[in-house]
Amino acid sequence: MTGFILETEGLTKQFAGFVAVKDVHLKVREGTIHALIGPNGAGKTTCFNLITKFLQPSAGTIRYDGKDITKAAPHDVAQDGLVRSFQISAVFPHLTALENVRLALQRPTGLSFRFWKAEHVLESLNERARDLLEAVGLSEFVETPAVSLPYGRKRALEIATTLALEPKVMLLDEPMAGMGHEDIARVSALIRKVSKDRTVLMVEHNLEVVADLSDTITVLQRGQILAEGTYEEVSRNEEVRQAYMGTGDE
Amino acid sequence: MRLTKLALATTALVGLATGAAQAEISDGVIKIGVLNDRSGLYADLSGEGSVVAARMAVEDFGGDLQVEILSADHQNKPDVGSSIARQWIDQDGVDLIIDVPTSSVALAVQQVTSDTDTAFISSGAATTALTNDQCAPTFVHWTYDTYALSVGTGKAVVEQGGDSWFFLTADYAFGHQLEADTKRVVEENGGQVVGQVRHPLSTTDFSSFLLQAQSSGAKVIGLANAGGDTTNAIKQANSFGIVQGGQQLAALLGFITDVHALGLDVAQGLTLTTGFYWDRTDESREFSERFGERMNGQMPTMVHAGVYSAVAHYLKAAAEIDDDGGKAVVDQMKTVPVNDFFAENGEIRADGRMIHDMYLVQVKTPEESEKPWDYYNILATIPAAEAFQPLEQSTCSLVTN
Amino acid sequence: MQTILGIPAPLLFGQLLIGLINGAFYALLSLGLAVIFGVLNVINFAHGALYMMGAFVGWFLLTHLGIGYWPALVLAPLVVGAIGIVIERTMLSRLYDLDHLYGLLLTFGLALIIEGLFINYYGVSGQPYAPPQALQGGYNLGFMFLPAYRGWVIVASLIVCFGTWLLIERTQLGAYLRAAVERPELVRAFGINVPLMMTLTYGFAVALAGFAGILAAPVYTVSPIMGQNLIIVVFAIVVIGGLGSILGSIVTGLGIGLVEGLTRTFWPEASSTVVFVIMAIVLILRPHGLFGRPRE
Amino acid sequence: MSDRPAILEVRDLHAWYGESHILHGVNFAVGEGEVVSLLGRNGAGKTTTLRAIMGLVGRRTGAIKHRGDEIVSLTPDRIARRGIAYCPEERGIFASLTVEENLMLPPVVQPGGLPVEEIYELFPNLKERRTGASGTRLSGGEQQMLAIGRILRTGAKLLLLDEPTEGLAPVIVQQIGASVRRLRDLGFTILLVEQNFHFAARLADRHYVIEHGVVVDRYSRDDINQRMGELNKLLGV
Amino acid sequence: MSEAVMNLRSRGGRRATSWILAAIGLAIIIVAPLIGLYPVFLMKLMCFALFACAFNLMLGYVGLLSFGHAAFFGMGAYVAGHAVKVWGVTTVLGIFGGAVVAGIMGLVFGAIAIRQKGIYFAMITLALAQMVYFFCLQAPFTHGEDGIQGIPRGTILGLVDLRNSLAMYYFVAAIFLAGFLVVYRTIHSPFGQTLKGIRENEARMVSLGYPVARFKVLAFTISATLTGLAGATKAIVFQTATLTDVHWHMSGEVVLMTLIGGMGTIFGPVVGAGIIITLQNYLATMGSWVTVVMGTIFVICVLTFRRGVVGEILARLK
Repeated sequence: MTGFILETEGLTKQFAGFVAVKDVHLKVREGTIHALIGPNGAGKTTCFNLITKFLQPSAGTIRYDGKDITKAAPHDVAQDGLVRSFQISAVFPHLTALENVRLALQRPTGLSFRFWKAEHVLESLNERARDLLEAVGLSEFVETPAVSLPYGRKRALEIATTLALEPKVMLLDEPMAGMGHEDIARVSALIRKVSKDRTVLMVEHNLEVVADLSDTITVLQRGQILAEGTYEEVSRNEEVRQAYMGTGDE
Repeated sequence: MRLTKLALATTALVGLATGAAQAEISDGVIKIGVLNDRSGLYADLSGEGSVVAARMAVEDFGGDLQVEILSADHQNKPDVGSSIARQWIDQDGVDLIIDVPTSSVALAVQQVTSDTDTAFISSGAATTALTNDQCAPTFVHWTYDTYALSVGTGKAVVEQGGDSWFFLTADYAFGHQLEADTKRVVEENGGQVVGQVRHPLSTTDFSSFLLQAQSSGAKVIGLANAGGDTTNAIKQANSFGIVQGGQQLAALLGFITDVHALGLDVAQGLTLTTGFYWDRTDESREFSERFGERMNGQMPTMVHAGVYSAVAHYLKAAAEIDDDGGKAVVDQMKTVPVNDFFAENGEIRADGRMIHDMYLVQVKTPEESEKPWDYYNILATIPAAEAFQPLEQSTCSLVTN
Repeated sequence: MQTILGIPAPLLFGQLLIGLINGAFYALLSLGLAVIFGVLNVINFAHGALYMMGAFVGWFLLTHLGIGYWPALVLAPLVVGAIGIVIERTMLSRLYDLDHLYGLLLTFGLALIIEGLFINYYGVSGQPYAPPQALQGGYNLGFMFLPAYRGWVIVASLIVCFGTWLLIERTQLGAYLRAAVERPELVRAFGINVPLMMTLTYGFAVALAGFAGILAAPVYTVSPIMGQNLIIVVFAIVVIGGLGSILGSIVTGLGIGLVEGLTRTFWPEASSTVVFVIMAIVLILRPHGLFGRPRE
Repeated sequence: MSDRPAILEVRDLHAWYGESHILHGVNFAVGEGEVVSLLGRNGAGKTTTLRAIMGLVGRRTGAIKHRGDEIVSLTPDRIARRGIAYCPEERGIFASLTVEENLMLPPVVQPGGLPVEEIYELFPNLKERRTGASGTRLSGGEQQMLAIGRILRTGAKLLLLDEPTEGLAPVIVQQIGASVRRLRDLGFTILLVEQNFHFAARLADRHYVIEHGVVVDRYSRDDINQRMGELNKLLGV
Repeated sequence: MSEAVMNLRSRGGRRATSWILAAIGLAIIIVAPLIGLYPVFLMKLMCFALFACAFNLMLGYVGLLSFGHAAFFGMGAYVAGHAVKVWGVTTVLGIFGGAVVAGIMGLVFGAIAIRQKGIYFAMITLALAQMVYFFCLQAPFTHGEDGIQGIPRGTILGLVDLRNSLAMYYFVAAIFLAGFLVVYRTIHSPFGQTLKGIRENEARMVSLGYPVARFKVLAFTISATLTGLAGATKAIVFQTATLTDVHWHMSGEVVLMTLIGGMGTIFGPVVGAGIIITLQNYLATMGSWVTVVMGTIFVICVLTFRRGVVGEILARLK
């Protein structure tokens, strides 16, 4: 039995006039795939932004890997191995796939502040970058600018970039959003593959994917946790069925 | 920057046919650059009027010299002024730079002209530094300076009982110098200075400065500024009821154009020191009327008159020695006294100061004024020897060595 | 003489009053800037130049057409507003889809053109413009002599600022404006001609600048550079107040005028710098300004 | 096609946001007094379709006929003036306006809009909150009611509703459903974008499924039950 | 703003073209004064070209428009002028000092303004620069309206007399080339790669663990230092340092140079500076019409010519 790598306690975020996330106690077990689901506007992305420190919580604490990161800066938690993706694909559009991945590889090298060094010192990272691209099936796109990749490939590139940082926890915000069946299958397989020795927390709408991949599911509604458990447990929950599938009326 | 090359054909080119024996004058032409403020707060007192005056001097000279006149706007910025001067000298072969109001610009130009052996005669600048620490063998200071102004106005006002002063000073070389000189005169004559405030060049709102002057309780508010700054300060002082409140304004440097701009209603009673008044003698009237014909009836300021006088004197000297080297011509100018409508028995001293009589004048009331531009009553003539800093006090290296 | 912290009381009160007068101009100008920024997302660098034009229109009306101050007080803003409308229609409106910085650059270029043209024709020394007959003279307030015209400046500017605030906060038209600031698209989808509204807003806001200009004409001399340095102070005020905040711009404008007055009494050398120092401090403590909402 | 005269007819509609081509030839029609829903997954182009009808996309081509007139080249305000009202996905409540100001904001474009009292009757919650400060202080459900309520005043007869149930509690969803049905009874024509398929299924007369920017299928109310499995797959539920 | 910038970037043959252009440029720099061009004009041009290149580092490569670069330019000039004239330090040291002080100011301004974006950043830098302007108006060492005048040109290590304008010219050329190379290297370095990442997708860079603000501040500091270098050199060339150098018109001028030349291109700012300085020189006879012409160019550039000369050429070549 492994411990919890990521925990939130009483996590709350208030925006002018309304509460987006309310008193959320989330526990993510190390080495699992944990999905966060719920209808649009339930606060999933806000949760993500809070955990990765892109937003400052109004109340509550966040613990990651035994440390309190409630007050940490977003780049610090990323350096500690808590790395996120974004809902809209987060590539560097006018850089090639290789350069995209290399930007992530470059960060831990400490080269990034060296404005007096020539660019080609980065070429030593190319091999590792190619490996990563291969791992996500992008070998043939190494020199392609990210902007001209098809949508699904962009998501794959994003995952390769994230993987380059060797994260302990990957937070994926709707990795399947806007994908066709074919892409979904590929990215699902990819997520399964990369989750081997790390933790994944993801927000996803596609319940099939969620059912297929996740060990634990947390259902959010209106900023609060509605239910938590395995897919079977959660899908049996009547409240969840109502909230998620909708009941119509009467 | 405005470099107006005047076509020579009709006016400035004199004696085309006789230009044969001018081996000593570089490229055969004497080029005079009129460098002054053509768009700013000193544009009225120098500006186009100085160009007109220089042109008249060239026409009147009539000798067998080829003369070309250039003009430019230095915008009262030292960097602009010095780079125009440099370019004129390096590229256009200018032999004489004339006028240059705004002391800071004149000092910058002085650096350039003394490095390049170019003659420089200032009519518009006021600071005495030009003939002291910063003096140069190529330089003549023609019309007035802060010393002369302070002797005239400072002394007269203290003698009338204005024995406590507060200065409103333009925050650059000229203002500082004028303030210091006047302070000395005031104190020598038994008055005291209770304070001063510095304002930036081209200030639009003097209200807070005037308020400080008012609360200082000084009897006299000395305006150590010039041109548009002076008229603005006087106008606003009027609206804040300062004179009605019992304080007296002393414009340390006032030009006839300032009085014209203010109108006699506001300006009446002001005491000024000037090097020239158009309505003083027949000669000055004759010049001024010719000047006025070309300037929509405007009468010349002392700067304009000085430019005419200086250019005429320069051309005479250059023709005499047939040379246009800066030091050579200035040396020649120093040997001959200046005698024209502007100066009687004027003399250019070793330090470059042209000394001549100055006049203490008072602005007429509207009732006293009988014709256009009839603005001054001459109260006293300050003899040349008293008006200017004695040569023995000069710190100019040309004198001390 | 009574003193406060070693400063004669009349001087202190006098400086504060003068500060308030300056603040009245700041408020009028920063209000216009805030409105333009709110609705068009443009930082109007030409605001200072248009303020100057307001003064010049007044001067021009007087010297060339013999039209006096009171009609000019209405005509000058109208003329400047019309010029603003032309600027918006022909140039600014073509930049809305681009980065907002282009609006700043365009209006910067316009400011150069306008100021350059006026300097060319009128020089920088300034033209005199006398206060109207009814407002000549002044009142002795005991601590200082207040020229009647300057008193009127405060009153007129407060009336216009308050009126604008009412218009924006309390009318249906104002509701359209406020809504358009938040979601211009949706407001347009409700059937409101938002581009027209933007044009009129720009026209109105620069008319405010024109009004400030004609109001300033008798106080300062009418000079092509009168708006040049003022505009940057007003920028700082808008940043301090919070970009786009109507009330913030008015209050901050008046407040900064007073602070400048105070500084002029106690540390005159710092009086032109103080507004920028305040801006830096505000930015460090409250990046979105005193009255602004945090931007997401 | 329904037997009723078409109030809105969309033919080969293409739409772009900047460089990205979102709609690739959408075809459908809405009859007078009908409730029609557009279904599809996230990013399929449902919202873009509504926005394209309102003229709120970067560029569009094709034909959009409203009561027989071509409106594809009109600006959004002209389109709205013809009596088409739009209720956006995030509800579009204005934070700087009070509840009442929000409600009164959209100008009346045609006679025959609902009087304010009737709107309050439809959404009683709003009446209680109308004097409250900012419109964004309302709960999600109240905001949705306000968003729908305010376009009823304008006299527009064709309502475009984008995901009115998004993020709302079941009980509120029921309330909204009842209101939409009332609106249909009052003679409004409604084009509805929904993710909550069950909600849409009970309200709409017909459904169109959009995928990758084209309409891929069409269901009548009666088809729904038989073809549920197929539909589930299409929607990826 | 960055859209146009990004379109200009292409790979491959660009590097070779750059080398050829660089060689031509170097040849022009060496020959120019020998074929009778006015050295003072050329020196002015190079000072402003360096200024524009430094400025472009922020606008073109970080995507932040600073409207306050005159503060660094002017302060570089004042510090160098004061050090050389009053303290009597050597010319090289004076110029170095000017650059360092400007760099430190850049660090401070950066720390205050860098978290803001777009217009906010522009306005704040403008206001901060205006604060510096007023400081320079008041501070005794700048001599207010008078400026620092008569700065001696001095010598290089006592060997080369810089009063000789040809010697001064090659000295300025060396500084310009050095500055230009620093800009070039910065852009094409791991740091430059990081800046590109930030410009393309800032949030993603944060999520990759980059302390984005620190990178921007460093870029701002480099830009300010080089700007100070340009200002200091200008002060030595013209032997004056005045308020013109810190006035916001100067900030506007450098924006215009970069815009007309092509922001986000290596040579754009140089070309832009060349165009503007030449234009100012030839239009000098037109008095204050110069301002009008500058403004008109500004408006035309913004409305129709946003890629600038070099940007336009590159786009055509593609």
